[in-house]
Amino acid sequence: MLLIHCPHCREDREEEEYSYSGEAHIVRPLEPEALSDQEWGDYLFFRKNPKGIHHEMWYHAVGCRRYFYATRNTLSYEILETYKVGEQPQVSAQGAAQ
Amino acid sequence: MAGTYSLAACLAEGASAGAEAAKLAGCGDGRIRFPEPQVEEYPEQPAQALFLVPHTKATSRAPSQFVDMQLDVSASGIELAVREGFKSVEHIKRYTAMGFGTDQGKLGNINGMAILASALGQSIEQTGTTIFRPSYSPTTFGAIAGADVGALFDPERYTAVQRWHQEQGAAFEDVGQWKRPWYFPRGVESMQDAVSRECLAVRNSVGILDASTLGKIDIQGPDAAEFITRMYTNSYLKLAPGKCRYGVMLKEDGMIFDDGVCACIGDNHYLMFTTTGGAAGVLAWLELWQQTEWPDLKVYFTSVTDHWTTATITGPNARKVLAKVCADIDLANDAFQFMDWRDGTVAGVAARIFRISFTGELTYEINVPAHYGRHIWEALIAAGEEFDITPYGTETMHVLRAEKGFIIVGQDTDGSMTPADMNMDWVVGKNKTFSFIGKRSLQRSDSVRENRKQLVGLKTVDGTQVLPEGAQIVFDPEQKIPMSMQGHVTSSYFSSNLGHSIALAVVKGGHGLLGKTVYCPLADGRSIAAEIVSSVFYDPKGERQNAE
Amino acid sequence: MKKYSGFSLFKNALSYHENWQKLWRSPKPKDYYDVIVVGGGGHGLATAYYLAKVHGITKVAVIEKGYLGGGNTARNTTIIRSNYLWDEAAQLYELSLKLWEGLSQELNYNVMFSQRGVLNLGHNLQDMRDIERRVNANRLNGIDGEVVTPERVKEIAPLINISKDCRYPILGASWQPRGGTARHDAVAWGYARGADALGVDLIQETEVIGIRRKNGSVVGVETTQGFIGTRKVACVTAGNSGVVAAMAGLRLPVESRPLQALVSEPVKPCLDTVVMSNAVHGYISQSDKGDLVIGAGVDGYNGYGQRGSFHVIEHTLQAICELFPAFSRVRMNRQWGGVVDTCPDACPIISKTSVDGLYFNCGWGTGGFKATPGSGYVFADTVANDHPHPLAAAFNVDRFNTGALIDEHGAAGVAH
Amino acid sequence: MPNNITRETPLHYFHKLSSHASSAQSPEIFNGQVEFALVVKEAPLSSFLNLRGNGSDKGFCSAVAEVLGVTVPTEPGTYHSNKDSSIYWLGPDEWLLFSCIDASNLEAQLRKALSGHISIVDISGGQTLINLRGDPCALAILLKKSSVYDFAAWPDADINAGRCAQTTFAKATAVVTNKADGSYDLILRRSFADYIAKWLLDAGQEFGCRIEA
Repeated sequence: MLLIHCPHCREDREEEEYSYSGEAHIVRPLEPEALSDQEWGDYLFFRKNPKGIHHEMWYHAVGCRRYFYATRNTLSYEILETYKVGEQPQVSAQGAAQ
Repeated sequence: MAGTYSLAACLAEGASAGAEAAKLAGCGDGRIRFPEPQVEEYPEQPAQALFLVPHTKATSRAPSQFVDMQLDVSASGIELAVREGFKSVEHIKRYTAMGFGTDQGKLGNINGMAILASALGQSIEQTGTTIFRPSYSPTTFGAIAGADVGALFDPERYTAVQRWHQEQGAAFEDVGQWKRPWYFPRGVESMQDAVSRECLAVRNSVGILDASTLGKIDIQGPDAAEFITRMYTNSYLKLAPGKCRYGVMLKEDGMIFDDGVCACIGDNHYLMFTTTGGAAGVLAWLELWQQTEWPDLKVYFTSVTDHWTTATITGPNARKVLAKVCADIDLANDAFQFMDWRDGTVAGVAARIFRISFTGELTYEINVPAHYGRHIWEALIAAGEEFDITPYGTETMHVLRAEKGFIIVGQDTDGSMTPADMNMDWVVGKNKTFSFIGKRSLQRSDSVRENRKQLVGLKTVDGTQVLPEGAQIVFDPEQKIPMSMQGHVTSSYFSSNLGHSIALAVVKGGHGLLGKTVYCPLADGRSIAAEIVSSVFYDPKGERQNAE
Repeated sequence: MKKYSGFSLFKNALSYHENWQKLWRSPKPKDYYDVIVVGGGGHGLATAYYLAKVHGITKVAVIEKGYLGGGNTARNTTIIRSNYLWDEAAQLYELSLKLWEGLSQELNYNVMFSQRGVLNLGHNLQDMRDIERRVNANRLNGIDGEVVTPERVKEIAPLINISKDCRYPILGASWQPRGGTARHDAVAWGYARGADALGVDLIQETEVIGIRRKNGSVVGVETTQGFIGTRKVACVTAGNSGVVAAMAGLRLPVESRPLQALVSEPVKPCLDTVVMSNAVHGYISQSDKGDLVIGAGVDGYNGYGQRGSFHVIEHTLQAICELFPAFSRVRMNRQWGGVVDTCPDACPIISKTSVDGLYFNCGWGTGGFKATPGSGYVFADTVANDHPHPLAAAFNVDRFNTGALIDEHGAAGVAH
Repeated sequence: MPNNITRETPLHYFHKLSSHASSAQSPEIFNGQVEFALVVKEAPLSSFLNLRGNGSDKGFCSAVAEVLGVTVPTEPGTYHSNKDSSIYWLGPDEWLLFSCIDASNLEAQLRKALSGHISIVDISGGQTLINLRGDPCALAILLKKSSVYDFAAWPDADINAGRCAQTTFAKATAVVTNKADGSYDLILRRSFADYIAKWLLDAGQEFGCRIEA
């Protein structure tokens, strides 16, 4: 069971209040029609899925209904930070490795 | 081995523990007030671990030496596993079943692993342990399940009219967490009889449906129209206040995931209807795109599903019923047209009325705040009495919409259907400047492939036969197994209005196969023949919903 | 390899079981192999076995970072069935089921395959439409199956609750009599023993840490025991596929998540079939030891921890108590998780990749165990011929770019 | 408005029921003889509005305060109230207004007072507020059974302010708030009200729980 800090509610809340929404910082192509099937398919389905540091989206579905980002270690499940949409992570895979 | 072993040390430890306890109880100061007893000390070796009592014979030949008492794992079994080449402690566990009992190895595993280490000629540390798993002590399923069983297993969601439906003896259908009236049997009526009666009532006079479970999302903000237009396949930029439009929503993979009507309430203000099951998902979907992709678009979403009770009155007499309880809206066909909505007063309650239709008949969907739900419902029943207004459930709704060829997302679609597959190209805005969600995927090679499964109607050659929903469709009923399946029946009913059965199906290249005879091979060996026809069985020009 | 038989058992008993052979060797890695299979689980071992047996390619190594069959092979709930909806999936799983039916003989190793049948319950009208659709498709594909009533469900599994007053009453089920269970460890060990006997090197406790490429082609793998040369690397690393793909600079359309399972204490035989319910999330059978083996849901988020969220277990046990009220007094003995990688369409990837000589077999999600023989069979063929086996062709990774998904999620949602 | 219009609160059909029966599945009407440590009382029909806007805009906050006589809580998880109205923080730009002022009247006043990118939605029909009171220990246990949220960590509420959290409640959701008198208010969605009532009667059975009219 995870305790996730909601950057909007500014509280640690139980995992059950949230829903996971996949990898963060994937930007929708501005001109989808300009992309090949290959490029569009990569955007739609292909993911980093790392074992280790992962930047991901969470939705505080039962709380403030805000999406936010988390940097989480997918092996240890440690949540290293949560941050708001529009902000950049302070922890990266390279940074955490050092 | 931890612990205190010598007699003198045990006595000293006991004495000081007693003195400490006395101090905590308020007696004494923790000092020992009597001399320690003198005992003879013998020199002792450190305790030695004895994991397996040696026997004069080899373990394999000695009497069985049990290690795991619950599962009769013996020392010779562990040695046999090693002999057969297993080395990992996990393999030994799985080969011998050591530690699988309810003690989870708490009694025997340490001995077993030590015997294994010795058989492998390595240390206990090198051998390692198996992974211990919860629960520490076996715990009953019931204790873990807790109170969330029986009626509390999952919430039953009710509309404000639920008690009325129950009092009328409705049969209910589970739709998501909602309980929805399925049909309203009278007396000893069978389901088919009840549904036939309800269907005929709607087409010939008027019926009433509790449509409160449909998802409803209030949308406000200067960029609301732009945002909605990005989410639906068609455009809402020019939708005027007082008007409604039907829309289809795709996932980014181009497949239909929800549909419904969206109404323009006022400047920068819209009300979006979703399917019953899709309500929460659509709201999260809208929030996802607004919050994470386009935070620059100024628009807010609020769920109002629970706020409104929606009573749908539909049928040629719908206007007459409404006129009896609503005086402040001009109900004339020109003044309040199909796909319009109006604010007014119904049976004394401020109401919002949508003239939209899922039956193909003249229809008014009357929305009031839900605490007036039962009031408005009973008022409409009373007003409709002279027209024998007939409450109907989801089954009749399904039959009536199928007669019109209207799809149900999740029944006629399965997450692999595009609007074009559903013969709904008309709902896709080809000239929209923004590449709406899912648009690019509609041009992928598989989306434009010929021979995709497409929505068609099926009319059985013998009109009394109703195809089973889920029946597979083949061209050649004599073909040997494996047969070439061309599609399947998604919806199928007996239409009392038409006097024959009707079905919707998806068939490979179906749009080009009108008139072709296909077959549904059934489990009992029969094959039912049916003709591919238009998916609109009734009132193909859509005149009835515009009725004067 | 000595053949196992009643006679050999008798003979060995006379010598106090002191003369049994090792199941497989523990060789040192050679410098070069024709094929290196990364991952020594059921699928990897089956791949190696069929490479040697069917294609005569015996200079093969299986490299396993832990012990053989120690990943998802050891952690699943051992359900076997082939009643899949789409032709492509149905044919693949049916090939697998046919191989299961002869597997103990083929391997001369008892994999304890038990055709006790599989029930998939339906709890609402759309469930029943989907069941009807799937069973009809199965039947016309030559796969056994029928739609059964609640009363028939009760005959098959007498402890089940078919009361109409439940929150989600059972409206019917699909029934595949040829489905069942097998002993997961025995499957891995049987394939391992078979592959070893044909000359395959099984290299345990050795981790692949890099895939060396030259001019876009594979030339070998870096391991914790050093470099090993090869022209063909076949990756069968369920759960870790994304990590292994990243070694070759690839991304896959998979997400790795823990899938949880649990077993009860052993009880007397009381359930001689497999009962699955997607709608209320519970999968249950009884093992030969008497434990109730229960599959739970997949966690809602990516993770490589072999544990999972406890509320998923709570939810599953609520469902089990609803379906089998008598089991509420049975005690949970152990709970664990395995990491599954899932594709967006809930179907696997059995595919060549953009790197020459690199093949992937992954994305089995929650359904990999039942596919073990078939998966190994078609993957071995794909690797041997550098061309997809006809039954593997549809499971190409390119489908995520063309859009030709095989959506086994079936009907996605409940509407109206 | 004609006086033959009937209005039903979401818990209408549960008023006067209690956990005194053998199970919550068959609650019975309570009488005066039995002690109940827990009491559930549904507030009379009131107005609920969902308000969206920029909380860091002073003009926005002062305009709302002007209309309701209650300042807008901008601290996460808090509410402010006076005797007629309450404002609950739901999110960084979202509040729930609870008031005895007529909803359409209140909406009109707010629309007049506010400008810019805002949203006001009448959700009165879809909500109900229930008060949970009783033995503090029983109350604490009931809440622990019902939610993953740790309400015990909250400081005591003042008469005009306290904490609120939108969180899980049994298998539904609720906005839970603490009150100066030690009781708790729960704001529920109408369609889940029957389920929550059954849940409360079941979860409160060990202490005795009744639903007041």
